[in-house]
Amino acid sequence: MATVTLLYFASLRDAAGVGEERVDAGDGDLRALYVEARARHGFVLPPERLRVAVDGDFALWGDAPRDGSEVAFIPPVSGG
Amino acid sequence: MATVTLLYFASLRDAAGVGEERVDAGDGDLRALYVEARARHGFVLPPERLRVAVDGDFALWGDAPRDGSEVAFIPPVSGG
Amino acid sequence: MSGHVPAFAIANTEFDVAPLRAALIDDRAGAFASFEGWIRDHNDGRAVDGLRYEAYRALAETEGARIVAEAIARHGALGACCVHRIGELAIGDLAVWVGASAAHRDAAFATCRTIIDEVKARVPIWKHEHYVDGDASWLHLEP
Amino acid sequence: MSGHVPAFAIANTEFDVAPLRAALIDDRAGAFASFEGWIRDHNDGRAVDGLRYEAYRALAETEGARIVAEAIARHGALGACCVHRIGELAIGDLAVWVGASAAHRDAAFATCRTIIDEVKARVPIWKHEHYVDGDASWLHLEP
Repeated sequence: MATVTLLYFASLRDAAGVGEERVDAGDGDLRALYVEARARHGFVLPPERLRVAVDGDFALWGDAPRDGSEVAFIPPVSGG
Repeated sequence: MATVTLLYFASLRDAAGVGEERVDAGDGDLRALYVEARARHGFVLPPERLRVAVDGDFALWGDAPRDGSEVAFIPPVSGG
Repeated sequence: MSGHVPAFAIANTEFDVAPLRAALIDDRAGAFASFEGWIRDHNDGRAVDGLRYEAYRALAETEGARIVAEAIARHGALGACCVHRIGELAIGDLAVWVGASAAHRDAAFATCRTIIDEVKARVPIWKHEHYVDGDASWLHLEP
Repeated sequence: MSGHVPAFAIANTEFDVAPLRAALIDDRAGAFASFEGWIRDHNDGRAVDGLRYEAYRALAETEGARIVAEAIARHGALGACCVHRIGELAIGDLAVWVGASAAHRDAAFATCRTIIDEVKARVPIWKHEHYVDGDASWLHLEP
Protein backbone atom coordinates (compact mmCIF):
# COMPACT_ATOMS: atom_id res chain seq x y z
CA MET A 1 0.00 0.00 0.00
CA ALA A 2 1.29 3.47 -0.91
CA THR A 3 2.42 5.80 1.84
CA VAL A 4 2.25 9.49 0.89
CA THR A 5 2.98 12.83 2.53
CA LEU A 6 0.05 15.25 2.46
CA LEU A 7 0.84 19.00 2.39
CA TYR A 8 -1.63 21.51 3.82
CA PHE A 9 -1.55 25.25 3.16
CA ALA A 10 -3.36 28.35 4.38
CA SER A 11 -6.79 27.58 5.90
CA LEU A 12 -6.25 23.84 5.44
CA ARG A 13 -3.07 23.97 7.51
CA ASP A 14 -4.84 26.01 10.20
CA ALA A 15 -7.69 23.47 10.32
CA ALA A 16 -5.37 20.43 10.34
CA GLY A 17 -3.04 22.00 12.89
CA VAL A 18 -0.06 20.68 10.90
CA GLY A 19 1.56 21.55 7.55
CA GLU A 20 2.09 17.94 6.55
CA GLU A 21 1.35 14.39 7.60
CA ARG A 22 2.19 10.91 6.34
CA VAL A 23 -0.76 8.68 5.60
CA ASP A 24 -1.44 5.29 4.07
CA ALA A 25 -3.15 5.96 0.78
CA GLY A 26 -5.59 3.02 0.76
CA ASP A 27 -6.73 1.99 -2.69
CA GLY A 28 -8.54 5.14 -3.81
CA ASP A 29 -7.41 8.05 -6.01
CA LEU A 30 -6.18 11.50 -4.96
CA ARG A 31 -9.77 12.71 -4.53
CA ALA A 32 -10.42 9.89 -2.05
CA LEU A 33 -7.30 11.01 -0.13
CA TYR A 34 -8.71 14.54 0.15
CA VAL A 35 -12.20 13.33 1.10
CA GLU A 36 -10.70 11.29 3.91
CA ALA A 37 -8.47 14.16 5.14
CA ARG A 38 -11.40 16.57 4.89
CA ALA A 39 -13.58 14.33 7.09
CA ARG A 40 -10.78 13.87 9.61
CA HIS A 41 -9.84 17.58 9.92
CA GLY A 42 -13.17 19.22 9.17
CA PHE A 43 -11.97 21.13 6.07
CA VAL A 44 -14.71 23.45 4.83
CA LEU A 45 -13.69 23.50 1.16
CA PRO A 46 -15.14 20.80 -1.12
CA PRO A 47 -12.68 19.17 -3.58
CA GLU A 48 -14.32 21.05 -6.48
CA ARG A 49 -12.82 24.29 -5.08
CA LEU A 50 -9.30 22.84 -4.86
CA ARG A 51 -6.56 21.63 -7.17
CA VAL A 52 -4.20 18.81 -6.36
CA ALA A 53 -0.45 18.58 -6.99
CA VAL A 54 1.98 15.68 -6.76
CA ASP A 55 5.71 16.21 -6.22
CA GLY A 56 5.57 19.89 -7.15
CA ASP A 57 3.38 19.85 -10.24
CA PHE A 58 -0.35 19.83 -10.84
CA ALA A 59 -2.03 16.43 -11.07
CA LEU A 60 -5.54 15.07 -11.65
CA TRP A 61 -7.94 14.10 -8.88
CA GLY A 62 -8.40 10.73 -10.56
CA ASP A 63 -4.67 9.89 -10.46
CA ALA A 64 -3.56 7.04 -8.18
CA PRO A 65 -1.24 7.99 -5.27
CA ARG A 66 2.36 6.92 -5.86
CA ASP A 67 4.26 5.43 -2.94
CA GLY A 68 6.61 8.00 -1.36
CA SER A 69 5.12 10.98 -3.21
CA GLU A 70 4.18 14.38 -1.81
CA VAL A 71 0.53 15.26 -2.38
CA ALA A 72 -0.50 18.92 -1.97
CA PHE A 73 -4.09 20.13 -1.74
CA ILE A 74 -4.25 23.62 -3.25
CA PRO A 75 -7.03 25.86 -1.92
CA PRO A 76 -8.13 28.80 -4.12
CA VAL A 77 -5.09 31.05 -4.45
CA SER A 78 -4.96 34.74 -3.46
CA GLY A 79 -1.54 36.10 -4.41
CA GLY A 80 -0.90 39.39 -6.19
CA MET B 1 -2.39 95.94 -38.45
CA ALA B 2 -1.40 93.10 -36.08
CA THR B 3 2.22 92.08 -35.82
CA VAL B 4 2.76 88.51 -34.65
CA THR B 5 5.66 86.18 -33.98
CA LEU B 6 5.48 82.89 -35.89
CA LEU B 7 7.10 79.82 -34.29
CA TYR B 8 8.39 76.97 -36.45
CA PHE B 9 9.25 73.49 -35.20
CA ALA B 10 10.83 70.32 -36.58
CA SER B 11 10.61 70.06 -40.39
CA LEU B 12 9.03 73.52 -40.60
CA ARG B 13 11.98 75.08 -38.81
CA ASP B 14 14.40 73.24 -41.07
CA ALA B 15 12.54 74.46 -44.17
CA ALA B 16 12.24 78.06 -42.91
CA GLY B 17 15.85 78.14 -41.71
CA VAL B 18 14.70 79.98 -38.56
CA GLY B 19 12.76 79.01 -35.43
CA GLU B 20 10.72 82.22 -35.38
CA GLU B 21 10.02 85.35 -37.34
CA ARG B 22 7.93 88.49 -36.89
CA VAL B 23 5.40 89.20 -39.59
CA ASP B 24 2.58 91.62 -40.28
CA ALA B 25 -0.61 89.59 -40.05
CA GLY B 26 -2.58 91.28 -42.82
CA ASP B 27 -6.35 90.98 -42.46
CA GLY B 28 -6.73 87.20 -42.75
CA ASP B 29 -7.13 84.51 -40.10
CA LEU B 30 -4.51 82.11 -38.70
CA ARG B 31 -4.97 79.80 -41.67
CA ALA B 32 -4.11 82.64 -44.04
CA LEU B 33 -0.97 83.29 -42.01
CA TYR B 34 0.11 79.67 -42.49
CA VAL B 35 -0.77 79.64 -46.19
CA GLU B 36 1.37 82.72 -46.69
CA ALA B 37 4.31 81.29 -44.69
CA ARG B 38 3.99 77.96 -46.49
CA ALA B 39 4.26 79.64 -49.90
CA ARG B 40 7.23 81.74 -48.77
CA HIS B 41 9.22 78.83 -47.21
CA GLY B 42 8.01 75.92 -49.32
CA PHE B 43 6.50 73.95 -46.42
CA VAL B 44 5.34 70.55 -47.65
CA LEU B 45 2.58 70.00 -45.08
CA PRO B 46 -0.91 71.34 -45.91
CA PRO B 47 -2.75 73.14 -43.08
CA GLU B 48 -5.10 70.13 -42.67
CA ARG B 49 -2.15 68.13 -41.29
CA LEU B 50 -1.26 70.81 -38.71
CA ARG B 51 -2.72 72.38 -35.60
CA VAL B 52 -2.24 75.99 -34.59
CA ALA B 53 -1.55 77.47 -31.16
CA VAL B 54 -1.56 81.02 -29.87
CA ASP B 55 0.43 82.08 -26.82
CA GLY B 56 0.95 78.51 -25.62
CA ASP B 57 -2.49 77.01 -26.09
CA PHE B 58 -4.32 75.47 -29.01
CA ALA B 59 -6.40 77.84 -31.16
CA LEU B 60 -8.65 77.59 -34.20
CA TRP B 61 -7.50 78.20 -37.78
CA GLY B 62 -10.37 80.66 -38.19
CA ASP B 63 -9.26 82.83 -35.25
CA ALA B 64 -7.98 86.32 -36.02
CA PRO B 65 -4.33 87.06 -35.16
CA ARG B 66 -3.94 89.24 -32.06
CA ASP B 67 -1.33 91.98 -32.11
CA GLY B 68 1.81 90.94 -30.25
CA SER B 69 0.81 87.30 -29.94
CA GLU B 70 2.96 84.22 -30.57
CA VAL B 71 1.51 81.90 -33.23
CA ALA B 72 2.86 78.35 -33.44
CA PHE B 73 2.24 75.97 -36.32
CA ILE B 74 2.21 72.41 -34.94
CA PRO B 75 3.20 69.68 -37.40
CA PRO B 76 2.04 66.12 -36.66
CA VAL B 77 3.68 65.16 -33.36
CA SER B 78 5.94 62.15 -32.82
CA GLY B 79 6.85 62.01 -29.15
CA GLY B 80 6.77 58.93 -26.97
CA MET C 1 16.49 38.33 -21.02
CA SER C 2 19.63 37.83 -18.92
CA GLY C 3 20.30 34.39 -17.56
CA HIS C 4 21.11 35.87 -14.14
CA VAL C 5 17.52 36.66 -13.19
CA PRO C 6 14.94 33.85 -13.16
CA ALA C 7 11.69 34.54 -15.01
CA PHE C 8 9.75 34.03 -11.78
CA ALA C 9 10.93 34.05 -8.19
CA ILE C 10 9.56 33.97 -4.67
CA ALA C 11 11.23 36.42 -2.26
CA ASN C 12 10.93 36.05 1.50
CA THR C 13 12.40 39.50 2.20
CA GLU C 14 12.18 42.93 0.53
CA PHE C 15 13.74 42.90 -2.91
CA ASP C 16 15.29 45.54 -5.15
CA VAL C 17 13.57 46.00 -8.52
CA ALA C 18 16.45 47.83 -10.26
CA PRO C 19 18.37 44.66 -11.25
CA LEU C 20 15.13 43.03 -12.43
CA ARG C 21 14.45 45.97 -14.74
CA ALA C 22 18.10 46.07 -15.86
CA ALA C 23 17.97 42.42 -16.91
CA LEU C 24 15.16 43.29 -19.36
CA ILE C 25 17.08 46.02 -21.18
CA ASP C 26 17.45 45.16 -24.86
CA ASP C 27 18.48 47.35 -27.81
CA ARG C 28 15.50 46.02 -29.76
CA ALA C 29 13.07 47.16 -27.04
CA GLY C 30 11.16 50.39 -27.50
CA ALA C 31 8.72 49.74 -24.66
CA PHE C 32 8.90 48.56 -21.07
CA ALA C 33 5.82 48.11 -18.89
CA SER C 34 5.87 47.23 -15.23
CA PHE C 35 3.32 46.53 -12.55
CA GLU C 36 3.64 46.63 -8.77
CA GLY C 37 1.14 45.26 -6.27
CA TRP C 38 1.25 47.28 -3.05
CA ILE C 39 -0.35 46.39 0.28
CA ARG C 40 -3.26 48.79 0.61
CA ASP C 41 -5.03 49.87 3.77
CA HIS C 42 -8.40 48.32 2.94
CA ASN C 43 -9.97 45.33 1.21
CA ASP C 44 -13.64 44.67 0.57
CA GLY C 45 -14.54 47.58 2.83
CA ARG C 46 -12.47 46.38 5.81
CA ALA C 47 -9.51 48.34 7.21
CA VAL C 48 -6.34 46.24 6.88
CA ASP C 49 -3.20 46.76 8.94
CA GLY C 50 -0.96 44.16 7.34
CA LEU C 51 -0.87 40.70 5.90
CA ARG C 52 1.09 37.55 5.40
CA TYR C 53 1.63 35.65 2.17
CA GLU C 54 2.35 31.94 2.19
CA ALA C 55 3.40 29.91 -0.86
CA TYR C 56 3.82 26.33 -1.91
CA ARG C 57 7.21 27.34 -3.15
CA ALA C 58 8.21 24.46 -5.46
CA LEU C 59 4.95 24.60 -7.38
CA ALA C 60 4.77 28.42 -7.29
CA GLU C 61 8.16 28.68 -9.00
CA THR C 62 7.30 26.08 -11.65
CA GLU C 63 3.88 27.59 -12.40
CA GLY C 64 5.17 31.18 -12.28
CA ALA C 65 7.95 30.43 -14.78
CA ARG C 66 5.40 28.74 -17.04
CA ILE C 67 3.14 31.82 -16.89
CA VAL C 68 5.98 34.18 -17.81
CA ALA C 69 7.10 31.99 -20.73
CA GLU C 70 3.52 31.65 -22.02
CA ALA C 71 2.92 35.42 -21.84
CA ILE C 72 6.16 36.24 -23.69
CA ALA C 73 5.32 33.76 -26.47
CA ARG C 74 1.68 34.82 -26.73
CA HIS C 75 2.38 38.55 -27.03
CA GLY C 76 5.77 38.48 -28.73
CA ALA C 77 7.62 40.27 -25.92
CA LEU C 78 11.42 40.36 -25.75
CA GLY C 79 11.58 39.50 -22.05
CA ALA C 80 9.61 39.47 -18.80
CA CYS C 81 10.08 38.74 -15.14
CA CYS C 82 7.95 38.46 -12.00
CA VAL C 83 8.88 38.35 -8.31
CA HIS C 84 6.35 37.74 -5.52
CA ARG C 85 6.97 38.39 -1.83
CA ILE C 86 5.99 35.98 0.92
CA GLY C 87 6.04 36.50 4.70
CA GLU C 88 4.76 39.42 6.77
CA LEU C 89 4.03 42.68 4.89
CA ALA C 90 2.91 46.11 6.09
CA ILE C 91 0.80 48.78 4.37
CA GLY C 92 2.71 50.21 1.42
CA ASP C 93 5.03 47.21 1.04
CA LEU C 94 5.70 45.80 -2.40
CA ALA C 95 3.94 42.43 -2.75
CA VAL C 96 4.59 41.64 -6.39
CA TRP C 97 6.57 43.12 -9.28
CA VAL C 98 6.15 42.37 -12.98
CA GLY C 99 8.21 43.84 -15.83
CA ALA C 100 8.08 43.24 -19.58
CA SER C 101 10.05 44.65 -22.50
CA ALA C 102 9.00 44.55 -26.14
CA ALA C 103 9.57 46.33 -29.43
CA HIS C 104 6.23 48.15 -29.08
CA ARG C 105 3.96 49.18 -26.22
CA ASP C 106 1.00 46.92 -27.05
CA ALA C 107 3.11 43.83 -26.42
CA ALA C 108 4.78 45.27 -23.32
CA PHE C 109 1.46 46.20 -21.66
CA ALA C 110 -0.26 42.95 -22.69
CA THR C 111 2.58 40.77 -21.42
CA CYS C 112 2.69 42.60 -18.10
CA ARG C 113 -1.09 42.41 -17.69
CA THR C 114 -1.32 38.73 -18.63
CA ILE C 115 1.41 37.81 -16.14
CA ILE C 116 -0.18 39.56 -13.15
CA ASP C 117 -3.63 38.19 -14.05
CA GLU C 118 -2.36 34.62 -14.39
CA VAL C 119 -0.18 34.83 -11.28
CA LYS C 120 -3.22 35.90 -9.27
CA ALA C 121 -5.29 33.08 -10.78
CA ARG C 122 -2.84 30.19 -10.84
CA VAL C 123 0.20 30.53 -8.60
CA PRO C 124 -0.17 28.78 -5.21
CA ILE C 125 0.23 31.80 -2.94
CA TRP C 126 -2.27 32.66 -0.22
CA LYS C 127 -2.98 35.94 1.51
CA HIS C 128 -3.74 36.09 5.22
CA GLU C 129 -5.09 39.54 6.06
CA HIS C 130 -4.97 41.15 9.51
CA TYR C 131 -7.78 43.63 10.06
CA VAL C 132 -7.63 46.76 12.18
CA ASP C 133 -10.52 45.37 14.28
CA GLY C 134 -8.24 42.49 15.41
CA ASP C 135 -9.73 39.80 13.19
CA ALA C 136 -7.71 37.93 10.54
CA SER C 137 -8.54 35.57 7.71
CA TRP C 138 -7.23 33.55 4.79
CA LEU C 139 -8.50 34.72 1.44
CA HIS C 140 -9.69 31.86 -0.71
CA LEU C 141 -11.19 33.74 -3.58
CA GLU C 142 -14.15 32.40 -5.50
CA PRO C 143 -12.97 31.16 -8.89
CA MET D 1 -0.12 62.90 -5.50
CA SER D 2 2.61 64.98 -3.91
CA GLY D 3 2.74 68.62 -4.80
CA HIS D 4 6.50 68.44 -5.33
CA VAL D 5 6.32 66.61 -8.65
CA PRO D 6 4.38 68.15 -11.54
CA ALA D 7 1.90 65.87 -13.31
CA PHE D 8 3.79 66.38 -16.56
CA ALA D 9 7.28 67.64 -17.21
CA ILE D 10 9.78 68.02 -20.02
CA ALA D 11 13.36 67.04 -19.12
CA ASN D 12 16.34 68.15 -21.18
CA THR D 13 18.74 65.78 -19.42
CA GLU D 14 18.54 62.23 -18.02
CA PHE D 15 16.13 62.03 -15.12
CA ASP D 16 15.75 59.72 -12.14
CA VAL D 17 12.45 57.87 -11.95
CA ALA D 18 12.66 56.91 -8.26
CA PRO D 19 11.31 60.23 -6.92
CA LEU D 20 8.52 60.19 -9.52
CA ARG D 21 7.41 56.74 -8.36
CA ALA D 22 7.80 57.77 -4.69
CA ALA D 23 5.47 60.74 -5.19
CA LEU D 24 2.71 58.33 -6.26
CA ILE D 25 2.86 56.14 -3.14
CA ASP D 26 -0.48 56.20 -1.33
CA ASP D 27 -1.81 53.92 1.44
CA ARG D 28 -5.04 53.51 -0.52
CA ALA D 29 -3.15 52.25 -3.59
CA GLY D 30 -2.99 48.51 -4.23
CA ALA D 31 -1.67 48.86 -7.78
CA PHE D 32 1.02 50.82 -9.57
CA ALA D 33 1.62 50.58 -13.31
CA SER D 34 4.43 52.26 -15.17
CA PHE D 35 5.56 52.56 -18.75
CA GLU D 36 8.93 53.48 -20.20
CA GLY D 37 9.67 54.36 -23.79
CA TRP D 38 13.24 53.39 -24.71
CA ILE D 39 15.18 54.34 -27.83
CA ARG D 40 15.32 51.17 -29.88
CA ASP D 41 17.80 50.28 -32.59
CA HIS D 42 15.30 50.20 -35.45
CA ASN D 43 12.15 51.89 -36.70
CA ASP D 44 10.06 50.93 -39.70
CA GLY D 45 12.74 48.54 -40.85
CA ARG D 46 15.59 51.09 -40.72
CA ALA D 47 18.56 50.79 -38.36
CA VAL D 48 18.62 53.78 -36.00
CA ASP D 49 21.69 54.98 -34.13
CA GLY D 50 20.15 57.79 -32.09
CA LEU D 51 17.65 60.58 -32.21
CA ARG D 52 16.73 64.03 -31.06
CA TYR D 53 13.44 65.15 -29.55
CA GLU D 54 12.32 68.75 -29.81
CA ALA D 55 9.30 70.24 -28.00
CA TYR D 56 7.21 73.36 -28.00
CA ARG D 57 7.77 73.43 -24.30
CA ALA D 58 5.05 75.83 -23.06
CA LEU D 59 2.31 74.02 -24.94
CA ALA D 60 3.74 70.56 -24.23
CA GLU D 61 3.58 71.21 -20.49
CA THR D 62 0.05 72.58 -20.63
CA GLU D 63 -1.26 69.78 -22.83
CA GLY D 64 0.65 67.07 -20.94
CA ALA D 65 -0.78 68.19 -17.58
CA ARG D 66 -4.25 68.20 -19.14
CA ILE D 67 -3.77 64.63 -20.41
CA VAL D 68 -2.65 63.36 -16.99
CA ALA D 69 -5.57 65.04 -15.21
CA GLU D 70 -8.08 63.72 -17.76
CA ALA D 71 -6.72 60.16 -17.47
CA ILE D 72 -6.84 60.21 -13.64
CA ALA D 73 -10.44 61.44 -13.67
CA ARG D 74 -11.58 59.06 -16.42
CA HIS D 75 -10.17 55.91 -14.80
CA GLY D 76 -10.46 56.84 -11.12
CA ALA D 77 -6.72 56.61 -10.41
CA LEU D 78 -5.18 58.02 -7.24
CA GLY D 79 -2.30 59.74 -9.00
CA ALA D 80 -0.23 59.77 -12.16
CA CYS D 81 2.81 61.47 -13.63
CA CYS D 82 4.64 61.66 -16.96
CA VAL D 83 8.08 62.99 -17.89
CA HIS D 84 9.33 63.24 -21.47
CA ARG D 85 12.95 63.75 -22.50
CA ILE D 86 14.06 66.20 -25.17
CA GLY D 87 17.50 66.66 -26.74
CA GLU D 88 19.92 64.04 -28.10
CA LEU D 89 19.28 60.42 -27.09
CA ALA D 90 21.20 57.20 -27.78
CA ILE D 91 19.99 53.60 -28.16
CA GLY D 92 18.67 52.35 -24.82
CA ASP D 93 18.05 55.81 -23.35
CA LEU D 94 14.81 56.53 -21.54
CA ALA D 95 12.62 58.78 -23.69
CA VAL D 96 9.43 58.89 -21.65
CA TRP D 97 8.23 57.61 -18.27
CA VAL D 98 4.62 57.25 -17.13
CA GLY D 99 3.47 56.04 -13.70
CA ALA D 100 -0.01 55.66 -12.22
CA SER D 101 -1.27 54.43 -8.85
CA ALA D 102 -4.81 53.25 -8.10
CA ALA D 103 -6.75 51.09 -5.67
CA HIS D 104 -6.95 48.29 -8.27
CA ARG D 105 -4.91 47.19 -11.27
CA ASP D 106 -7.53 47.90 -13.94
CA ALA D 107 -7.40 51.62 -13.18
CA ALA D 108 -3.61 51.69 -12.84
CA PHE D 109 -3.03 50.01 -16.23
CA ALA D 110 -5.74 52.02 -18.00
CA THR D 111 -4.46 55.34 -16.67
CA CYS D 112 -0.90 54.54 -17.68
CA ARG D 113 -1.96 53.39 -21.13
CA THR D 114 -4.24 56.37 -21.77
CA ILE D 115 -1.48 58.79 -20.81
CA ILE D 116 1.16 57.35 -23.13
CA ASP D 117 -1.34 57.06 -26.00
CA GLU D 118 -2.53 60.65 -25.59
CA VAL D 119 0.98 62.02 -25.11
CA LYS D 120 2.02 60.40 -28.38
CA ALA D 121 -1.06 61.77 -30.13
CA ARG D 122 -1.33 65.28 -28.69
CA VAL D 123 1.79 66.66 -27.05
CA PRO D 124 3.92 68.88 -29.33
CA ILE D 125 7.13 66.84 -29.31
CA TRP D 126 8.90 65.79 -32.49
CA LYS D 127 11.34 62.98 -33.11
CA HIS D 128 14.31 63.45 -35.45
CA GLU D 129 15.85 60.06 -36.18
CA HIS D 130 19.44 59.48 -37.28
CA TYR D 131 19.85 56.33 -39.33
CA VAL D 132 22.89 54.08 -39.43
CA ASP D 133 23.13 54.74 -43.20
CA GLY D 134 23.80 58.43 -42.47
CA ASP D 135 20.38 59.77 -43.35
CA ALA D 136 18.13 61.57 -40.85
CA SER D 137 14.53 62.69 -40.81
CA TRP D 138 11.74 64.30 -38.83
CA LEU D 139 8.88 61.97 -38.07
CA HIS D 140 5.54 63.60 -38.79
CA LEU D 141 3.26 60.66 -38.29
CA GLU D 142 0.06 60.29 -40.25
CA PRO D 143 -2.91 61.04 -37.98
